[in-house]
This record gives sequence, C-alpha cells and structure tokens, in this order.
Amino acid sequence: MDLFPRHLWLIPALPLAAAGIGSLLGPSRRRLAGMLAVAAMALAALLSLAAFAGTVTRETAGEASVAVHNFGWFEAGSLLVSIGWILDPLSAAMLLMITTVGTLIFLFSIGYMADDERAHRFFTFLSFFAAAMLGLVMANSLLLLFVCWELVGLASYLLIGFWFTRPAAAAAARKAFLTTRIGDLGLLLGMLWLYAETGTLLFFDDGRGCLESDMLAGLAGRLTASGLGVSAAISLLILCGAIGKSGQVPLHVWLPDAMEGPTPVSALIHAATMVAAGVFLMARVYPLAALDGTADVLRVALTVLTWVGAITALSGALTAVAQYDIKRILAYSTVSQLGFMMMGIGAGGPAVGMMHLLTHAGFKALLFLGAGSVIHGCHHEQDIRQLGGLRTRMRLTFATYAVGMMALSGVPLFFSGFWSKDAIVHSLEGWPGGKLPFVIALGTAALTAFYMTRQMIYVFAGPARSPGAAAAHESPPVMTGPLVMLAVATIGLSAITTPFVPWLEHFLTSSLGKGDSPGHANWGVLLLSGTISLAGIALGGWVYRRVPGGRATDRDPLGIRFPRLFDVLERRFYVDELYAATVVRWTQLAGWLAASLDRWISSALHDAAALAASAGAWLTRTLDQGVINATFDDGCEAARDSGRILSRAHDGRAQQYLRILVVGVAVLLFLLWNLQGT
Amino acid sequence: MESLDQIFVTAKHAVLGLLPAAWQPWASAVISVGAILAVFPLLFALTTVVERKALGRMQNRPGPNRVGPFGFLQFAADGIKSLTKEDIVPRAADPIVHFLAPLVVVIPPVLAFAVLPVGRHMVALDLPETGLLFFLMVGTAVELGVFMAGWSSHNKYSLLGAMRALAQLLSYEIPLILSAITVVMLSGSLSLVTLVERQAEVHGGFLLGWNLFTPWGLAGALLFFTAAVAEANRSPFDLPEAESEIVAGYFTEYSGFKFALFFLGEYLGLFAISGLGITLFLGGWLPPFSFLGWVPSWIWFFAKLGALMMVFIWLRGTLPRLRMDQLMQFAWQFLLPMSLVNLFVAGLWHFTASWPLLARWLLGAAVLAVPWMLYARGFAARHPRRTYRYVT
Amino acid sequence: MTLTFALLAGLVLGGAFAAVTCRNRVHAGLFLAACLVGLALVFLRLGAEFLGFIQILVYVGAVAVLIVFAILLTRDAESPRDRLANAPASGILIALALFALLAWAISTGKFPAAPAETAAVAPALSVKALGDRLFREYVLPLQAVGLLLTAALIGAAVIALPAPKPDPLDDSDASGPAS
Amino acid sequence: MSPLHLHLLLAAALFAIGLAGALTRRHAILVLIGIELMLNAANLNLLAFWRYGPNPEPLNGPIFALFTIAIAAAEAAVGLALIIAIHRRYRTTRVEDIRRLRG
Repeated sequence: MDLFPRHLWLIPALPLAAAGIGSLLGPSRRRLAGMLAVAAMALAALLSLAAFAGTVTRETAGEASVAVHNFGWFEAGSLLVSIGWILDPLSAAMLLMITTVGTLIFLFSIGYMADDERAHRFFTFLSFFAAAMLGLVMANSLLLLFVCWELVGLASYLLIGFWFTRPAAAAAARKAFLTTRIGDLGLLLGMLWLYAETGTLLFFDDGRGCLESDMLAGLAGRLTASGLGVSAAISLLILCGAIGKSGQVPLHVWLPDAMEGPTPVSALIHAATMVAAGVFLMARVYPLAALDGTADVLRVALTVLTWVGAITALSGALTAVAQYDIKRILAYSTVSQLGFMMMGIGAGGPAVGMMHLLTHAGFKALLFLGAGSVIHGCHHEQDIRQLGGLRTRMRLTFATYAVGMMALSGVPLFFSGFWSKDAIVHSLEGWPGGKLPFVIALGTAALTAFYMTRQMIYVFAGPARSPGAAAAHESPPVMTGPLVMLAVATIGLSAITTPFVPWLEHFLTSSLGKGDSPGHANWGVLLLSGTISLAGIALGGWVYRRVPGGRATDRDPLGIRFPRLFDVLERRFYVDELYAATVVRWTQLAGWLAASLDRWISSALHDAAALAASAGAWLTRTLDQGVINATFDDGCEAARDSGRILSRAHDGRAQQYLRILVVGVAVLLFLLWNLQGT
Repeated sequence: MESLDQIFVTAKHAVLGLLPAAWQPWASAVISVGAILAVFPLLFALTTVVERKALGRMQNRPGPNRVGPFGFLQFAADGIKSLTKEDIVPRAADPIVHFLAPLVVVIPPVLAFAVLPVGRHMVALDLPETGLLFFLMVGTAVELGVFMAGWSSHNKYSLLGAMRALAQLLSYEIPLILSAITVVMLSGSLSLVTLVERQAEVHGGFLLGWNLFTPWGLAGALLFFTAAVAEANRSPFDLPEAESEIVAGYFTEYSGFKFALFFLGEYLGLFAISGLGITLFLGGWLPPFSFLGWVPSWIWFFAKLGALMMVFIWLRGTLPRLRMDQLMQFAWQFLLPMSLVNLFVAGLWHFTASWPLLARWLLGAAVLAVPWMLYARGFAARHPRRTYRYVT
Repeated sequence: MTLTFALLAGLVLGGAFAAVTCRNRVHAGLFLAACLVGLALVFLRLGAEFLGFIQILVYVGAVAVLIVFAILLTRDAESPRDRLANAPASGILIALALFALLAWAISTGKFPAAPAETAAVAPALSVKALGDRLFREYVLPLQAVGLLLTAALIGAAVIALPAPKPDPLDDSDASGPAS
Repeated sequence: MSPLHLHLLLAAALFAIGLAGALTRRHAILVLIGIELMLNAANLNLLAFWRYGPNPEPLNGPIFALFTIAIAAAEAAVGLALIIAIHRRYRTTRVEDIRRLRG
C-alpha cells in the first residue's frame, strides 16, 4: 500500500482537473465537458476502490486500520501548519460511496442537462464540488476539512443558483449560503478552540493527533466555566457546523429550497454527499464528542446530537407528508433521514450512523434521479398533483423508484435502508438517555413509509392528471442506466448491512469505536420496525386510495380530514415565517445600533442625514413589521437594508475613509511606541 | 597620430596644469562645459544651413545662398534676427511657466552631452555606474518642457501640440529605452565609455565589433533611430509642431530668442540622441575598420554624427507626416513588441556565445524576422491599401 | 553638508507644499515635478545615484507627465473656488497631528547607530550588486512587480478605453497614458 | 541631530504634507499627487535608513525603494486611467462626487 495514503490526493485531483479543463471549454464543447467529468469521476472511483480494498485487507490482516500521510502546509514564524490525508475505513467507505454515486449521477446529468446550453459550466461546477467533497472526506486535519467544507458550500451555492435567471433559484442559493454560514461560524470557533487546547488540528499524527488517546486524555479533565467539559463544548460548536450543513433543525430551512437547483445536483449534493458531510464530521470527531464522562454517564454532546437528530427526523417527516412538490418531499425526507443518522451517531456510535449514511446515499440518490427522470419525462412538471399514471409510461423509472421508495420506507429484508435504519432503531432502543427518541424514531419510520406511499400513488398510480404527465415518455438509457445500477446497489448493500452479517458495521467500528448502545440483533425490535413500516405503507395506501381517480385540483385527503394540522405542515411549521420576523427585527436593531455607534466618527452634517435616514428607514421597517413577510429571503432583504443603514456612515467618500484610517494608524503607532518605551 | 587623436585632452590638461590643484576639478568642469557649449551650438548652426540647403536641393530650389559664401553664414543672420526681435508674451499666458519652458527644453540635451564620449578619453563626466541612465533621465525632462510651453501659451494650437508631444514622447520613450537596454544587457555596463570600448574587438581581422553588426544590434539600431526621430519631433513624426495642422504646435506663441531656444533645444536633442545611438550601436568614436585607426577618434564620432544628420534631413525631405492614431499605433503595436522580441534575441545572443558566429546570426535573425513578417501581414490585413486621387 | 541639505529640503518641502496648496492644477503638477527632482537630489546625496536617476526617470519623466496629461484630459466645469474638500480643517489637523507624532517618535527614538566609516562616506551602491541581489534573493518580488506592471499596463489601457468605437486604433491611443 | 534624524524628519514632513493634500483636496488628481508624495516620503526613509543604518551592505533599502517606485508607477497609471474613465463617465473629478460606492 505504497500508493495510498501518500498519493490519496490523486482522487480529488482527477475531478479537479476535469473542472479546470471544463472551465476552459466553451458551450460548443459541453458534451465533451460532460464526458470528461464522467471519465475523471470513474477513474477516481477506481482509485478509491483500490484504496478501499487496501483498507479492507489491512483491516482483515489486523493491522492498524488508520493510515495517514501528513506534511507541512505552510510555516508562519514559529507556527507550522501541517495537513494530511487519512485513509481509514470511514474515509475509504465515504470515498467509494461518493465516487460511485457521483459517477452515476454525472452520467445521469449528461442526459438530464443535454439541452442546457450552459451544461459545460454545470459539469465544471459539479466536478469542482466532487473534488472539494473528496478532499473533505480524506482530510486528516480539521483545517483542511474546514477549507474543503467551505469549498463544498461554495460549489453548492453555485449549483443551487445554476439557473440564476430564476429569482427563486438565486434566492435559494443565497439562503443556503447564508444559513450554512451560521453553522460554519460555530465550526470555525470550535476549530480554533480545539487548536488552542491541543495545539494541533491533525486528527491522527501517530500519537500527537487531536483525536488520539494522549490528546484526549489531556482534554478529559478540563472543564469550562459553566462546568461543561471542554471537549463537549468544542464538539457542540462543531455540531453547529454539522447542523448547518446537514440541514438539522433549526438550520434545516435552506435544504428544501435548495431543490431549485437542477435535479442531479439535488441528488448528489443535497441528498447523497454534501448534506451528509455534517454527519460524517460528527462521525469523524466522535472520539472528541464521546470524551467527557464514561460510558455509563451520559455524554452531553452525544445527547444533544441525539435529540437534534430526533427532532429533525420527526419534523422533517411530518412536513414531508404535506408537500406537493416531488422534489420537496424528497428534500424533507432527506432532512428527516439525516436526523436519523444523527440519532444513530449519538446513540449507536459512528458506525451505525455512517452505515445509514452510506445506504441512504444510495437510495436517496436513486429516488432523486428517479424524480429527475420523472421531471424530465413530464417536461419539468414537479407538482405531484399534476402527475400520475406514470407507472405505465415510465416503467423502468417506476420500478427503480419503487425500489428506492421501499428502501427509504424500510420494507423488511431485501432493502439496505431497512437494515441500516433498523440498526439505529436498535441502538435507540438500548439508549440510556431515555426511550423517547426510540418512540420518535419509530413514528418517523411510519411517517416515512406513509409519505413515500403517498408520493408513489400521486406520481405513478392511476391515469395522468395533466397533459404534461399524459405526454410523458421514458428517459434515455443514459439516465435510466444509473437508476438501474443504483437500484441494484440498494438491494445488494442489504447483504452486508444486516445485523446477521454485520460486516460493514464491524468494518466501520474498527476505526471509530463503539457507541453507547451498539445495535445488536433484537428480534422484537426487528419485527416492530418492519411491521411499522409496512403499516405506514398500508395506511398511506388506504388514505390515498381515491387519489388515482381524482383530479389535479382535488385537495389532499389528509387535508380534508385535518385541515388545520395539514395547513401547519404544508407551511412547514411556519419556521420560515418565524425566522423572517425574528431576523428582520434583529437585523433592524443591529443596523440601527451600528449606525448610531458610527455617528460620532464622521462629520456633523452627514451625521444628521445618517440619523434622519436611519431613523426613517427604521421607522418604515418597523411599520411593515406588522406584515409578516412570507419567506426567509425577506430576512436577507432586511439584512441588506440594515446594511444600507449601517453604510450611511461610509458614504463613499474616500477621504473620509482615509481620515479614519490615518487616525487609527496614528493611535496604534502611538500606543506601540509607548508600550516600547515602557 | 596619437597626439592628434588626443589633442584636445592634452590641451585641456595643459591648461589645468597652470592652475592650483584646488581649482582643477572645477576648472576641468568649466572647460568641458565650455567646449560642449561651443561645439554643439555651432554644429546646430551649421546643420540648420545644411538642412535648408539640402531640402532646397531636394525641392529643386537653391535654398539659402546669399549670406556669406554659399549662404553658409545664414545662421548668423537668423541668429541676429531672432535675438533682436521683440519678445512677445501673450496676455493670457502663464508668465512664469511660459518663461521657464524654453530653458527646460534646452538644458537637458546640454546636460546629456556631458556623459557622451565624443572621442577617446573625451567625455566630460564619466558615470561608470549610471551613465546611460543619466542620459535617459535628462532626456525625459524635455517632455515636461514641451508641455509647459504648450500649456502656458493658453493657445488652442499650442495645447494640442503639447498633448500630441506628451503622448508621442511617452510612447516612443519605451521602445527607445528597451532597444538601448539590449546593449546594456550584453555589455554589462551602464557607462557609455565602457559601452564604446566593448565594441572595439575585431572581427575577421578588419571589421570592428560594432553592435550594429549583430542581429539584435541591427534591429535595435533601427528601432532606436526610429524612436529617436520621434523623440526629437523630427519629420515624419513632427506632429507636435505640424505647421500645416496646428501652426507651430507648442511654440506657436514664442517669438524672438525663446523661439530660437526651442529651435536650438530641438537640434541639440537630436544631436544628443544621435550621439547616444552612435555610442550604443555604431561603435561610438571607433573607426569601422581596424586599419582606419589612425584617423582621430573624435573625427569618427562627428563624421558619424554628420552622416546621421544627413539621413535625418533626407528623411524629412522624403517622408510625409503620420496621422496621430497611426503614430500611436506604430509605437504601441509595432515598435514596442518588436523591441521586446529584440530583448529576447539579445538574451539568445548572450546564451549562444559558444556557437559559431553564423549560427548565432541566423538564429537571431530568424527569431526577429518571423514576428516582423507576422506584424507586417497583420497590418496589411487590418489596413487595406488606401487609394489616393491625384490631380491629373 | 547641512547647507546643501537645507536647500534641498527647502526645495522638496516647498515644492510639496505648493503642489498640494496651489489652485492651479497644472502648477500643482509642475511643483510636484520640482519636489521630486529635489528628492532625487537628496537621494544622490545619500549615495543612491542609481535610485536618484531612476526617481527622475520614473517620476518626472513618467508620473508627473502622466499627471499633467490627465489634468489636461479631465478639465471639467468646476469653479476654482471650491478647491478644498469639505471639512478641510480636520484633514489638516490630522496631518499636523501625525507629523507631530512622527517628529516626536523620531526625536525620541533610538536608532541603531551606523559605524563611523559608513556614516562618513556613502556606501557605494553598485548597480551590479543591486542586480545580483535583485535577481537572486528578490527574484520572486521582482517577478511579482513585473506581473503587477503588466497588469497595470493592460488594466489602465482597458479602463481608459473610451466607449467602444469601431476604430481599432483607440486602444493604442488609450494605452498611451498607461506607459 | 544626526543626518539620519534630519532625513527622517524631512520624510515625515513630506508625508504629512502629502497626507494633508490627499485629505483636503477635491480634485482626484490632486489627491493622487498627495499620495505620490507620501510614497516618496517612504522611499526617503528607506534610503536614509540604508545609508545611515548599521549595515548598508545588503542594499535592502535601495531595493525596497526600487520596488516602491515600480509600484507607485503602476498605481499612478491605473489611478489616472480610472480618473479619466470616471471623468468621461460622470463628467467630474471631484472626489466627493464620486460616491457610487456609498451604501
């Protein structure tokens, strides 16, 4: 294994090169760009397969399953910042997953984006994203991970806003960017704190890494002022980043809107890989999070993690029930599944969570691609009420979609989703932190089955409810091919995820350590979750039995029965509205404060102007506070406006800036010399 | 012969010998300055006459032939006339700047002569470190003078002339300096004296190693003299003072002695820059062939200078004036790239020092010729041949 | 030594003061040139012959000329009365305060004293040595500066490019001031 | 008052004058002039320290001054180009008229 991990950089380098070349190509070469991206990705997949195999051999041979390659990045004075690659079961599995799923999705996008004249840009961004994501996964340094983390965010921004001519897309991109930033701030703080505590950001550095026993032992005793363990505090901060990226409550709002992007993007970034980055991050820093206390005492960070996951899972599933946009439904189910993974990590340890991550990546990508194929076939009709009857027109899509649906809703035995979710349920059942998450998980499982059934019925059953759906046609093989492969993978994975042949779990556990209550086969629970998912499907089938005969304008049967509840769900618990209100008020206040602070600096005349203007602006804003704005974007609007108020102080007069600058420098120099003098 | 070569130097030292040691540096400076101030204005006077006569011949007219033998005292007459003329300062003019401008135009070339070796050991001020730099530095000061003249006159034509002059001088300075730098690159010195001595080695027993006889030197010389003509506001680049377009450009509002100063400054500048060209490319005061070494060095220098003057006069008599945009385009789109290529060739020449002479030559020539042809083709493509309608 | 220095300092400061105070912009440009010439002479007195000449070559020959050129190109209809930005007092005050601060720091500051012999005679600034260091230790900054200048040339040409005209000669026209 | 102090004081004065100009003048080009003056003051400092500093051998002062000059040249070129462009676009060169960047 001399090639890896030393030359692990080859894997992200390939898509990066593809992106580089793609960025030079013109619209006329967009097909070539697509081919290039796919080829690079496939090559990367082969490489990561090799890496994976190497890890497996080492792991089975009982050698150290963690192989790292560290090197100095740059040196500033006494500070040497070093980064490195890591190749352990976790990263190996992730690499393999990303590259394979990525390859298939790239392939799919060739068909999906065939008639978009900016497809070359699309593939450039896509490859760039893949490179960043792979870098994130194989980073052996929190710093490198953070860098790639941000790059991934950028790529996601670019891709969500790929059709930036649509205001909705642009807004969604901005929203995703801003929202994830909030979390990333936490991650950044956590990183800095960790560095302050341990003096290194390398995860594994033969003994000196911040995730290795000595460092952890050093951290173990320390408490913050609030009595919270330092490691717990740090991992909570890191968890903020994970929450932002993985669309956990309360920062989940961006993920559904991100569906404005092209469907392959939703499949790759907002289902399979990027949103999983948060889960991956938590799995990576698990030793840190699991540090304070011992196994019998509950770990703060992990408890929070579990509860965040539980709440997210439930709310996501509930919301998904009442959505009409095919992609939004999938988005909310992604949110809830991510919650599941978080729960899994919190309760059952990283292996459990990661397992669900891997399987979920497979079948959720499958579902999204299926949705993409549907959308493509029905001429960009996304409202499930307008669809219907596609079972006969798009047989292949239907079959594969069904596989994905059953995997997601956890139909027993033959679908990976069942086993991985089941492992989580197991671990929750044995979790010392209480039974409630276990119940939530079961309820969510039922809901999942329910809304997936609803979607299936709406989309595929009965006759077509709109001309678009009536004119639907099966997608070209370049699109259906990946679907089939993913379906096969979904079923195939179930072989190695069962608690009877828990090969994958062992493989992952070997490097990540066990959780509080690792799931072990428990017939009762197994039976319970199986029946629950089947019950959910049955319930869905019963509730929506009349939909196939109905018309597009019919109200949702559930909506008829519980209108108020349904409205709440449809409006996504009014979270966006809540944010709009709060964020508006908050930014207002901040802007007004900042403006009034700035006042004394600049000269009297345009201060008066600033005061009047800011007061006026504030007044107007406070007036239309009364009207609750409908979307989060008004929050961004408000941010901009208050920025405007703020910027009254810098009125574009270079000389003002120069004045202030000089004064500041002079004061600094003065202080500097005085300090020298003393 | 040796004595004849060094006659001025020995004379100077003889004079210095009479003085107390303390004075000698000052005295030597004074003498050198005096010599420069005596020789070059005289040269200027003669050149004006010669130019007018030559132009006359080219235009089938006698030219000045009344004052003195063959009219060769014409300059005296003109000088007296301009000295005795009334000196008019326009009311709108900016008096101080208007007064300073001619000085700023005249003084730099005079300073430039200080570092110019007009003969073996015949240089007023040898700056071993920065001779060439000094020369270029004083050269740039002229621009400001021209601008001052044009602006201070508060005359539309003067201002136009000044603007043209600024644009032109700025633009042609770059190829000028770049082509001069090639010589510095290969001689490894900024001292003009050293630059001349470096060209003294003998090829094939008789031909001296003037830089002109190298591909980069040849191209450099062509570029340099082209730019030099522009720097000196000589036809065909005399747009700043194009009589037929903007009267007399930046010195429209000058009369009498100041006008003469402008005239003087222009010619001194021309001498200076030609002298620099001679020093850089034409072997300075060296004879072309080693067997002509018995001729005094200063004679060689002034012979070359005279020859160049004749060439400039010939150009003026022959070439029509460019248009402003053509002028700019020529500087920025032809001279500048070509001089950059020339720099590259000079580098090649340096690194192929071990090669046989012919190979180096061919290589350099090829590297220069290819872009040149490409440019030529590009221009031909961009500017279809104009059709002129002649009066028949 | 002090006399010549005083004269030069007077030239520099006077030129600078006139450059920033006089109404007439072209005069300001010319005073700037004068001030820079004086500064170049100071450099010569410091033994930095090369830099003195470069200073004149670049500043007087290029920058000053560019400035007056730009002044000519941008004659707009603003009356000469409003020649000061608003609240000039604060600006002057700030400048004075800064000068006071610097002067205080200089007069109180302890500087590593030069060895007697170097203090007495100017160190020879040989262009060869300069080039050596420039192309050995400082080759990277040198490259960077080269890049910067190229970018500035192109950038200035593009920026000053007037609203696109069909005539391809304009870019050469515009890049004139960018030299 | 050693020569070094004299030169530093000269530089400081030059800088202050340039700063005052940059702060108080209206015409963008005059502001630019002020900035050039400040740069030159910095150059003077560099050379003074090189000349009277403990070890003039490394020639750091002149080299830095050289870089400064080059950068100043670039700055002037771009700055003037900008001013010309702005003038062409907005018909003004008064600094506080050029306020498109204000909030």
